[in-house]
Amino acid sequence: MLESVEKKVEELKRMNLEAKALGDWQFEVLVPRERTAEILAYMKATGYKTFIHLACVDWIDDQEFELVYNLENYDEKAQALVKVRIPRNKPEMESMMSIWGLCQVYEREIHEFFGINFIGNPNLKPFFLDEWLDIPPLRKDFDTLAFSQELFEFKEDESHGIKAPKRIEYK
Amino acid sequence: MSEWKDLTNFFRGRSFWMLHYCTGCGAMELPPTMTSRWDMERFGVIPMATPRQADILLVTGYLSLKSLKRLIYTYEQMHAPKWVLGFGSCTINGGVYWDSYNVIERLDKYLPVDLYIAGCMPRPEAILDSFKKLRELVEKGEAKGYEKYVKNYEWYKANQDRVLKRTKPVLQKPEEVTRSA
Amino acid sequence: MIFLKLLEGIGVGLLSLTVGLLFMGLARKITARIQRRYGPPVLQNFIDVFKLFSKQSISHGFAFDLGLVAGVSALLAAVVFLPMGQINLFPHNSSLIMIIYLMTMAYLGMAMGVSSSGNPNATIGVARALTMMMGYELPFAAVIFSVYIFAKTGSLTNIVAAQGGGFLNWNMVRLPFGFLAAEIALQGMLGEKPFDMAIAPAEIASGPMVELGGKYLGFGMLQHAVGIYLETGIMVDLFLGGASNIWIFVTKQFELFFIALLINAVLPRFKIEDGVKFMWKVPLLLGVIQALIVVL
Amino acid sequence: MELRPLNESNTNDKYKTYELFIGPNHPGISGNFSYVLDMEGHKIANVTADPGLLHRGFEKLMERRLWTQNLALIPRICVPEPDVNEVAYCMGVEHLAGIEVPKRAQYIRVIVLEMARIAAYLFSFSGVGGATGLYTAPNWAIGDRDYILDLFEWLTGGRVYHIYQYPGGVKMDIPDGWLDKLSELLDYLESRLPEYDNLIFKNPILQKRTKGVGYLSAEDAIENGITGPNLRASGVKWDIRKAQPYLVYDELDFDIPETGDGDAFSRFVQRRLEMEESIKILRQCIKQIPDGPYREKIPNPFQFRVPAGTYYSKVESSKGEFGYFIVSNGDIKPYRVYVRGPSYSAGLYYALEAMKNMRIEDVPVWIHSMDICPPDFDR
Repeated sequence: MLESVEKKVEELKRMNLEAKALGDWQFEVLVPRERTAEILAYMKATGYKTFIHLACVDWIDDQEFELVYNLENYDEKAQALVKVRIPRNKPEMESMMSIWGLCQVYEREIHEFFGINFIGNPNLKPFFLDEWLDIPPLRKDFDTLAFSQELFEFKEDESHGIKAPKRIEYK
Repeated sequence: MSEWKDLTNFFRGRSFWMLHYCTGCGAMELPPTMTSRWDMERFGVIPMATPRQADILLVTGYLSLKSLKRLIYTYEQMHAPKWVLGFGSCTINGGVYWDSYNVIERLDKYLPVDLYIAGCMPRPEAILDSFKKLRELVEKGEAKGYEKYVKNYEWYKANQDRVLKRTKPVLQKPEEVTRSA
Repeated sequence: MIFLKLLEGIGVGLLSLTVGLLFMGLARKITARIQRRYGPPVLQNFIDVFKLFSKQSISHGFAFDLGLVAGVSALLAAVVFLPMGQINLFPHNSSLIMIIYLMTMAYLGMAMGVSSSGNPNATIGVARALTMMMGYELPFAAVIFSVYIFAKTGSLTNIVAAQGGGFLNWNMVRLPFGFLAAEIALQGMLGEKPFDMAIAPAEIASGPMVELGGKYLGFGMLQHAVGIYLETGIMVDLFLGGASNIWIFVTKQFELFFIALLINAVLPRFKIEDGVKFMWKVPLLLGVIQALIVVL
Repeated sequence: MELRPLNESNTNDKYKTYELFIGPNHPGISGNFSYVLDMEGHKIANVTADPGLLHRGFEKLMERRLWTQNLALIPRICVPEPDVNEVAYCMGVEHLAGIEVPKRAQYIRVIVLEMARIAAYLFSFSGVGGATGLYTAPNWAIGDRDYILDLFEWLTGGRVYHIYQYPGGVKMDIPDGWLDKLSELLDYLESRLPEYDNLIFKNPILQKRTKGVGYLSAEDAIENGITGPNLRASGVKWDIRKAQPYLVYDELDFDIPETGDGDAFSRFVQRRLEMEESIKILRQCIKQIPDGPYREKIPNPFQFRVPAGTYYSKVESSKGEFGYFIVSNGDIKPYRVYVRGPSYSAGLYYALEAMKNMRIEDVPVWIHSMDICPPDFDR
């Protein structure tokens, strides 16, 4: 494990945050929602300048969404995964556009795929999908197979000799 | 009159101008086909920049719903006679994306396909072979997809509208999800 | 008598179309060989034109039709006045100024036609083509000026006649700077790289041709074919001493076209302002030097 | 998108600009993707990116497939260089499952990655040619790239999609005589490099067109999440192969070339110089590759479970950092996989800023100099 990662994890622990190293050069830190902007600004000020991605995980059993801000530090060769959990029934989050302008597109994407509303983001118009009316597609309760069968109707067609592929569900 | 038709078909079959529209990942095999290794210009096939100039619409691979809309515009802008080649298994039955929410399955429900090229992805030889096969079909006067499209326009239009102009959710909502724009 | 002349005129027009399309086919073949490819059949362009005329076409209005037809017909009219070897229909009327005037008419007709299609790409392409025309017409005018002064005549027939009697009497040898300037201007006239900004596919999706399809694209190709024939033909008459028969004439044309092709294959295209700047710097300077030498 | 009526008069302020579409059906764009340009005269006033034309919902599909089944799906995320997907995904899975990869397999992976990198760089040369109108460049470069694909076909059975990596190693060992053929190919490629220099990089008109276009400073590059050769061309010496060595890159000797001007030309030259380094790496791999097993056997792939946990694995691809954020909950299928495509930030966010006040001629040059590859952000 890199020394810089070890040091940073200790430092974050002193700030009353849950932090742990994940590998040689990366660590994760769980941040409460209110402190996200503060912690991200702090991380940016301490060298984690590059915003790599913003991902979302739908923990449907916990009824929570997890937002993962991935930051990279070129000087200390370290990577940070800053995680924020928000409730699933009230999917709202502050926009981090003021820290990284790049967040705008990532937030727009997550709004489209998970239905999370980012307060303060001026442009959350549809991005990748056209005229989407169903529940956001990357949520766990969205059934893509049922959607595909319903909309595109892959029916067996004797006249063309087309058979629907055999489906095996692994349990 | 039939001699004249044969003559035009002979020339049409030897001068396919292909629309340079990379709809999917199959477009990756087009540069080798166009350039020095396989050189499809030998057979009179050259890429064209706009649909007005093109004779062939090569649908290279899967089509997302958004692309399908643009593809239909493009197809309708082309001047007859025009032909559609379905490239790769994704245009035939959805391929590896058979359960994807954004990829159409059979292309010939939305556009009249004259020829399918199987494989994921088809090799350049297969593409060249398909041009040869299409030439045979055109010379025999059998590749009439564009006439089929005009004749069965209602059917094609209904299929297109079904996937592109949705007014209500496809699946029953399990619970009410609020989502502000 | 007039009827015979008319037939001759049609014959010359067909000849120029055939030679132009053949040149285009050879151009594709030669470019392919430079690019390590096999290349299409030499007669591919005849097949393409025939196919284009057998397609259904969509018109964008009267100006669109008129402009494209005017483009081809003005160039065909200009070809009739061009002395080519023993074929010289109007030996007393082959004024260079008139031929250049008709050529400009053709390009303006094309510009009018494609602009009326309403596609912004076509409009940008036309704007670029006309800007480029301004670029190469100026050095070419300087060259023509020196040829005029040198030969003391404006008739192509007389200019050709003045160069008779061997290689050393050609204007290419006598006016070397002017020839160089005209060569560079020819590159721009033919629309070969690095001066093909008008049709740049990667930027404006083939520019003026963007809305042309079917018969209209066929007219565009024919115009290009006649254009190649006419422009190289003028150069042969001005600098390579004309020819005694049509075969030698076409061979000389092809030599000029071949050089243009080789340059075309290894250069990318200029930006429009760089292209015009280049035209107004190098060839114009050469043209002016030549004119000064001739005048003094 | 609403089209504006063409017959509206120009006096209205709203119609001072006109719309121009770069893509999806346009020879200047790389792949199926679209920029809508609001043009004011010949200058670009505003840019809108319109992605999603290649969206297939990979992240959803991966949740429905087994850990090993996904290997057939993910190469399709980045078409010019599919191997980075497989390696990054396998590295993530191996880290979570605690699988030790044999040395030989690691060398084979490096060979595959570097070959794919050379192929992708040759492809980007063709992009330079296509954008500026130098059509001899695509014809030469893609012809040469095909020799690499031939070797791939011999090694893996696939020309474009190889599906060669497997958690724990690679699927097949290197066939006899393959390494000799590879070193012959490297000699050939090296002999071609001066010709490319003469045709493309020393070409005065190409330099005139690309120098000073799309200047990107080091601060902007870091701020906007731009990685890979584009970042290095701006003068930041950051290469994951050097900084956080994965596989056996720490045993290999190579340099990171520096251009550092930050314009389109230096981005092209950066790729050209890195190609030389890749050839150097491959030569060392051919010499150093040890004998031994090529794969750590994993038990029944249909019951292959990855312990719960999260990991972000990344690979330096020809376009930048290609990352896989993998979340497992101990099931036979991934719980969530997020794919970080290297073109995302440049193509969807930075483009809108960079293209403002640019001329239409520079747009394809800019797109190809940033090597924007739409499938990796559409997913």
